[in-house]
Amino acid sequence: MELLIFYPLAAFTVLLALGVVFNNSPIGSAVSLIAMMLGLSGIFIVLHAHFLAVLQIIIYAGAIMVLFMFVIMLLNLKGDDKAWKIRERNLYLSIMTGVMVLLALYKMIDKVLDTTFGEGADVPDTFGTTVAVGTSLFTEYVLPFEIASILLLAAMVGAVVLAKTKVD
Amino acid sequence: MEPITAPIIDFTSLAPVLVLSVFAMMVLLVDLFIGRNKSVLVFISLVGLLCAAVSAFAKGTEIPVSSFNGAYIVDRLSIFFTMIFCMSSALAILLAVEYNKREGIRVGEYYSLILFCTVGMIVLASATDLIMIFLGIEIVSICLYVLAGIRRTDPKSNEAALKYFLLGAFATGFLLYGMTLLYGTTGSVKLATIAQLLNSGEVLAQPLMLLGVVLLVIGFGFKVAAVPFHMWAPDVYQGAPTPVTAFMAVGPKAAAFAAFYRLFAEGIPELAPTWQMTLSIVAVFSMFFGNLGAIMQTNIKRLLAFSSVSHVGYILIAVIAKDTLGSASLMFYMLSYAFMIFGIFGIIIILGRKGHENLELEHYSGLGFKHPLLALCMTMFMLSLGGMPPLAGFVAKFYIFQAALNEGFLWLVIIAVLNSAISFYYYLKVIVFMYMKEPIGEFKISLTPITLFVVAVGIIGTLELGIFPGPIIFLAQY
Amino acid sequence: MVNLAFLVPLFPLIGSIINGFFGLRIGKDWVGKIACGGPILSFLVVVLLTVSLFFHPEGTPYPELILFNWIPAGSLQIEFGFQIDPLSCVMMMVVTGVGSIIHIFSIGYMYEEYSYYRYFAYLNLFLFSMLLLVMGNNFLVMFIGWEGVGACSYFLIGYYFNKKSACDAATKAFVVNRIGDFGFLIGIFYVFQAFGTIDFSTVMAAAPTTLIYDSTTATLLTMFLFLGATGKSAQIPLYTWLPDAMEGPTPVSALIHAATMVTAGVYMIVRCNALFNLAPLTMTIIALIGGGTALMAATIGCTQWDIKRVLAYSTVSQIGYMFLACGVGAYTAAIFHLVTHAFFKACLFLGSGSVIHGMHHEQDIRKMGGLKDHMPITYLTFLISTIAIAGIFPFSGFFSKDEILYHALMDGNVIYWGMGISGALITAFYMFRLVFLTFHGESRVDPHVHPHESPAVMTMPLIILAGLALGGGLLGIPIIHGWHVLGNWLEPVVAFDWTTALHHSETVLASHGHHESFAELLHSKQVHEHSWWDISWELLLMAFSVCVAGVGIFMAYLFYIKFPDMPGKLTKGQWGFDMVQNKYYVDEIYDETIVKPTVDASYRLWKDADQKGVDGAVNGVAKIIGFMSKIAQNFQSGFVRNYAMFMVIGFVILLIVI
Amino acid sequence: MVPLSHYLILSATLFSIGVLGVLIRRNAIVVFMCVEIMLNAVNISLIAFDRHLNQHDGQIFSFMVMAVAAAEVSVGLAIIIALFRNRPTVNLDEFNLMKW
Repeated sequence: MELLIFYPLAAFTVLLALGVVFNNSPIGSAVSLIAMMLGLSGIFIVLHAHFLAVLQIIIYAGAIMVLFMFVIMLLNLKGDDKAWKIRERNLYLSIMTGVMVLLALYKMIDKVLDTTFGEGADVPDTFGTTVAVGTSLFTEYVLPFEIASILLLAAMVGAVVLAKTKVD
Repeated sequence: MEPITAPIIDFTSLAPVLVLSVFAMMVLLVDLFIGRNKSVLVFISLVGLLCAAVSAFAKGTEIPVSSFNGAYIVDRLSIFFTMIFCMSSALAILLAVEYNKREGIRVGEYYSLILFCTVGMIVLASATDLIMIFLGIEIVSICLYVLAGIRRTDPKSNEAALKYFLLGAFATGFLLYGMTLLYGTTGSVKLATIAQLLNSGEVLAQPLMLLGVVLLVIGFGFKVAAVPFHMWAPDVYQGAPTPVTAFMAVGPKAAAFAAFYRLFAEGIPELAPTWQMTLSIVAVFSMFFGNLGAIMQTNIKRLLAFSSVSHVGYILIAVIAKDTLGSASLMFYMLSYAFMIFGIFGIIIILGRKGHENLELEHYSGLGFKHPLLALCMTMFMLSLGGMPPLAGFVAKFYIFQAALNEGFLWLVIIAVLNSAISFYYYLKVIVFMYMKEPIGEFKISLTPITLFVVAVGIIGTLELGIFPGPIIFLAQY
Repeated sequence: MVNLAFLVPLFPLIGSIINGFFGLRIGKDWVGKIACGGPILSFLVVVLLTVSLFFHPEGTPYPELILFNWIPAGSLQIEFGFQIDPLSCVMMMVVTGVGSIIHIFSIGYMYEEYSYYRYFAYLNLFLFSMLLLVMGNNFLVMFIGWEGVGACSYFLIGYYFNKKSACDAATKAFVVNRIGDFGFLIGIFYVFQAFGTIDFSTVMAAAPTTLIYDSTTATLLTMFLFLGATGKSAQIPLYTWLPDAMEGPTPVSALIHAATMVTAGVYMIVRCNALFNLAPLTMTIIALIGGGTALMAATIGCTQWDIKRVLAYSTVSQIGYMFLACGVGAYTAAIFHLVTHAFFKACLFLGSGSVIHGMHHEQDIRKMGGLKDHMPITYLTFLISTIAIAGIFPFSGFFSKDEILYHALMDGNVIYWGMGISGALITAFYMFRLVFLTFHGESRVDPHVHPHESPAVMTMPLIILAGLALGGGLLGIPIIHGWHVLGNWLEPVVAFDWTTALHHSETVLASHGHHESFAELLHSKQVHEHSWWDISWELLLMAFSVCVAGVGIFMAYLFYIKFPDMPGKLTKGQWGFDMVQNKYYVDEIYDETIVKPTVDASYRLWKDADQKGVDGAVNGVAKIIGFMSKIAQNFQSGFVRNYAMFMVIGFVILLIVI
Repeated sequence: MVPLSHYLILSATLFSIGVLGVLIRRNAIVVFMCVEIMLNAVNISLIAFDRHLNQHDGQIFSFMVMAVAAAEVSVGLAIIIALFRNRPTVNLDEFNLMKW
């Protein structure tokens, strides 16, 4: 049953990821990416990670991608990016790129298949719920949680410094 | 639903992080109420760094202390590195005072970003948990992206920030993937647990874990700028404002090395044959390509960038050596490297003027006759970088090589010594320019007291660590 | 008394600091006084130390002065300390004694030069480093000095910085030296790995029971150390920097390239004799390289026209002799020659400095001649030193060189001796060629130049050094037993316990299943010790080598006094009819069979092997590295995509490797 | 139930696609999006491992990854905006002031 949901979802995300890479217009890429995020959140649900699935939509698709869209609009980028197209001059480079990525992928999958994993544990109903993740977050992982706040603050300061209009 | 039991928070261990965060926010707030003169921010930042250093040092009597369920540790490594971070951040701030004034970078956030970055570095050096290491690296990186691009109107600075950012995010992907695989194959994010599990031999043969190790090498290799993940370094070093470059070459690199060491030597020592070999390859390439790259450079910042790549090669040997001596030599090397680099960048800043940074080697022609003392300092730093006894660089290298010999890596030592012989070729080039060429123009240098102070600190440190390294070595091995 | 040892390097260091920082303010006179004061005071302290060693109880370890614990790293505690033993005392005497004389000479020679104070600051710093090198009680302190002299010589050679050739020479000297230093440093690490310490006295005491005779470790370790020695001491294949280094001021050449730095390699080998004794293969290589260098540099010396270059090649050649001596295990002979060489070669260099000074910076001997009337003192001292280097009884060079030749034959074989004796012949020839061309014959001096004798501050050092060159042989009179002062003095340092060493090697090898017997070897070593001086052989060899030197001098006389145009014709290959008619028929055969090929060959050697081959190899390496650097540079394209690409390539490579 | 290896392969595939995108695209923003694909790919692995091991550590990790991604995006886009003000382009091949 899960497999039946998993395969279409996996195909969907892979296709959309390819769509991000091979789309001429930045907007198109961004939209593909949003859709891919949604697909991923579906996969998370298959994995019983409900809390993360929701976060995936809220943070990634909701916040991050909106920021992307916003900047693309702000900069008024046109779909003039033909960069990925193979050009005569860069033929060897393009071939090498392809070969390298495929090699890397092959090696990674090879390692996955070489590895024997035991039987997966049976998960309780509470797995992946907000309560379970939240409890863990506020007890065992309270320090990373707090440190992440410093990270966000620093990022905020940084973004303001770089993007504010007044040139000193 | 059960109520959550409040976690126990070890505030004394966290003190440096807390103190610095508070001071960083204070800098942000105060900046709102002052005008264009930012000296009060400098003062606050320095006080903050001092407090952080003191609070870390005060903890030194009862180490090692592990807290937060094994996510955070205060030990020899973390305290020593915290000292290096506080010192290098303070020096970076001091270097920036006059430089920023001269180049018109009136951004108060500069100081708070350096403090935030220091927080990240301390976290990185103290983290014993993959999540914490990841967060630490990200805090440091994000601050650096911004710092590299803080001269917003300078295209070079922009470009440096963009290159660093894109490649950094790319490398983060690899790092994260590596951590994930490590977590997945061992079932824990805590280094101590991972080490235990590996020790019991349950998960050793997992090919996926080796893939994870390689990915981690890439992620860390990028952060420390090791070949072939170093290519951002020359461009970013060149484009970033000089004090930031100095900072970048020392503090964050030291932090990355601290985490590098902790993750590999303390987390997965059982996998040593694999990662030692992988790192040996990276180290040899780093030394060699760093030196090769540096030989042809005419821009002093790029030259130093490549030279730092080759130094990364030497330092990686300390990680490879993995025992106590290895970590001690790592700390000692980073400390002496900090002194040298800040000294050199101090001189570089002194030689520049508004609008003319004078970064080409030919601008150094004849410095030996016009400003003999500055040239003498520069010569000392260069010789020290090359490993001339009895300067800090030599003792540091010697110490690392000794650690490697203890682990039986004679061949690595031979390659490293050969490379340090090659490296003299370009360090000498700087000296040749200073002493054996006619000046190309009049020297109009900005000899400012605070920058000079940094140079003095550098030279004193270089000499001290070279001639009387005993006490520091004792602290490092403590 | 040993506690005073720290003063020895301290005085020059203080001199250097004062001159370096305040030299401009205190005026030239004071600069000179301070600069000379340091070495002279050091010399006095060294004399005290040496005297105190006479009262050293036999059989106890020699005193060491530990200043502080330098690098306390793990199991290894490296102290910063000085070793006061007979060997280091001899070297300290030479360094401070000859050094002081050269400093005094410099006052006169450099008086007109720009930034006088800088020169003396470097010179004093050099002396400081050299003293560290000599006095260090472990390899690492020696290495500080080793690198220090390299750096100081760099600044001194490049002293005339506005001359491009001087800068190139300085850089070359430094870079070539670095290759040697690389070997030395690896050697140090090897010693550390084998012994667990790098303290001289401990390592040397432990050597017989740690290293196995003729084992790979012993051979490799000593080969690395020897590589270091070839760099510093300008031996094949790393000698090319020394002739170029003549771009520096002449007193610098005297100090660095005659008396002190270039002998560091010899000193190091003698200091580590216990290690080298256990590596017969390395010893053979050392002897061959030493002999080969002695011969080759001597032949090149025949073709040079620059007064200092002749002396430079002569230095390379003489140091070759010292290595030859080391290679056959005659360490005392090596040190003996080192000492006498310091005397006569310093005198020769300073003499050439005096000539150059008198000739207003003319260095080409073709533009000299007949100078003996203009500068009698310089001539006389130069002549004495030349006789000494040629090896004529009873000058100092005679004794030391003969001791080396004797040992080359007795402890080595005929080939070593043949190299040595032919080198001696050529040495006598080219040194007298130099004297004749410079001081004798008709004057070829530029009419605008008026040669004059140098002031007393320059001639006095010459006279002292000439006296030493004359009488230095007294240190080692071999015929009368017990009169080899230097031999007796150094005996405790070079003594080696063959019995223990070989027995230990046998035991260890046996425990590994290799049953090898060193009994025969041990017997030969023991027999050898008892027949140390075979007087009849010694006398025969002495007589022979004096004859050889005489022949060399006579040939030089024929060529450059009697028939001054002959060499020109010879080298041009114009075999004129009038020459056949010449009465000296024997000489012609001689010329045709030996001299002409030699001169031709040596010229070719210089042109091809030296300038293109060895020099080319050194430059070639630099070029290759430069070329590779260019390629490496091309990777740095500035495009983010390419950088990311290299990261992925690295990833894939690492994946394939594991 | 879906075997763990399926998730891992999906994750590796998405990761490679992200890498490919970084290597071939020239638009800085799109390159950045490809980096986001890489991070998301890793999240799949994290959660799949979690599910396999019945733990929550990986989900916390991936929570942190999201936080980091958000922070990176804000800074990264700010850099791009600052850059755009000086030179109105986001084509990476035009940012080539510093090389060799």
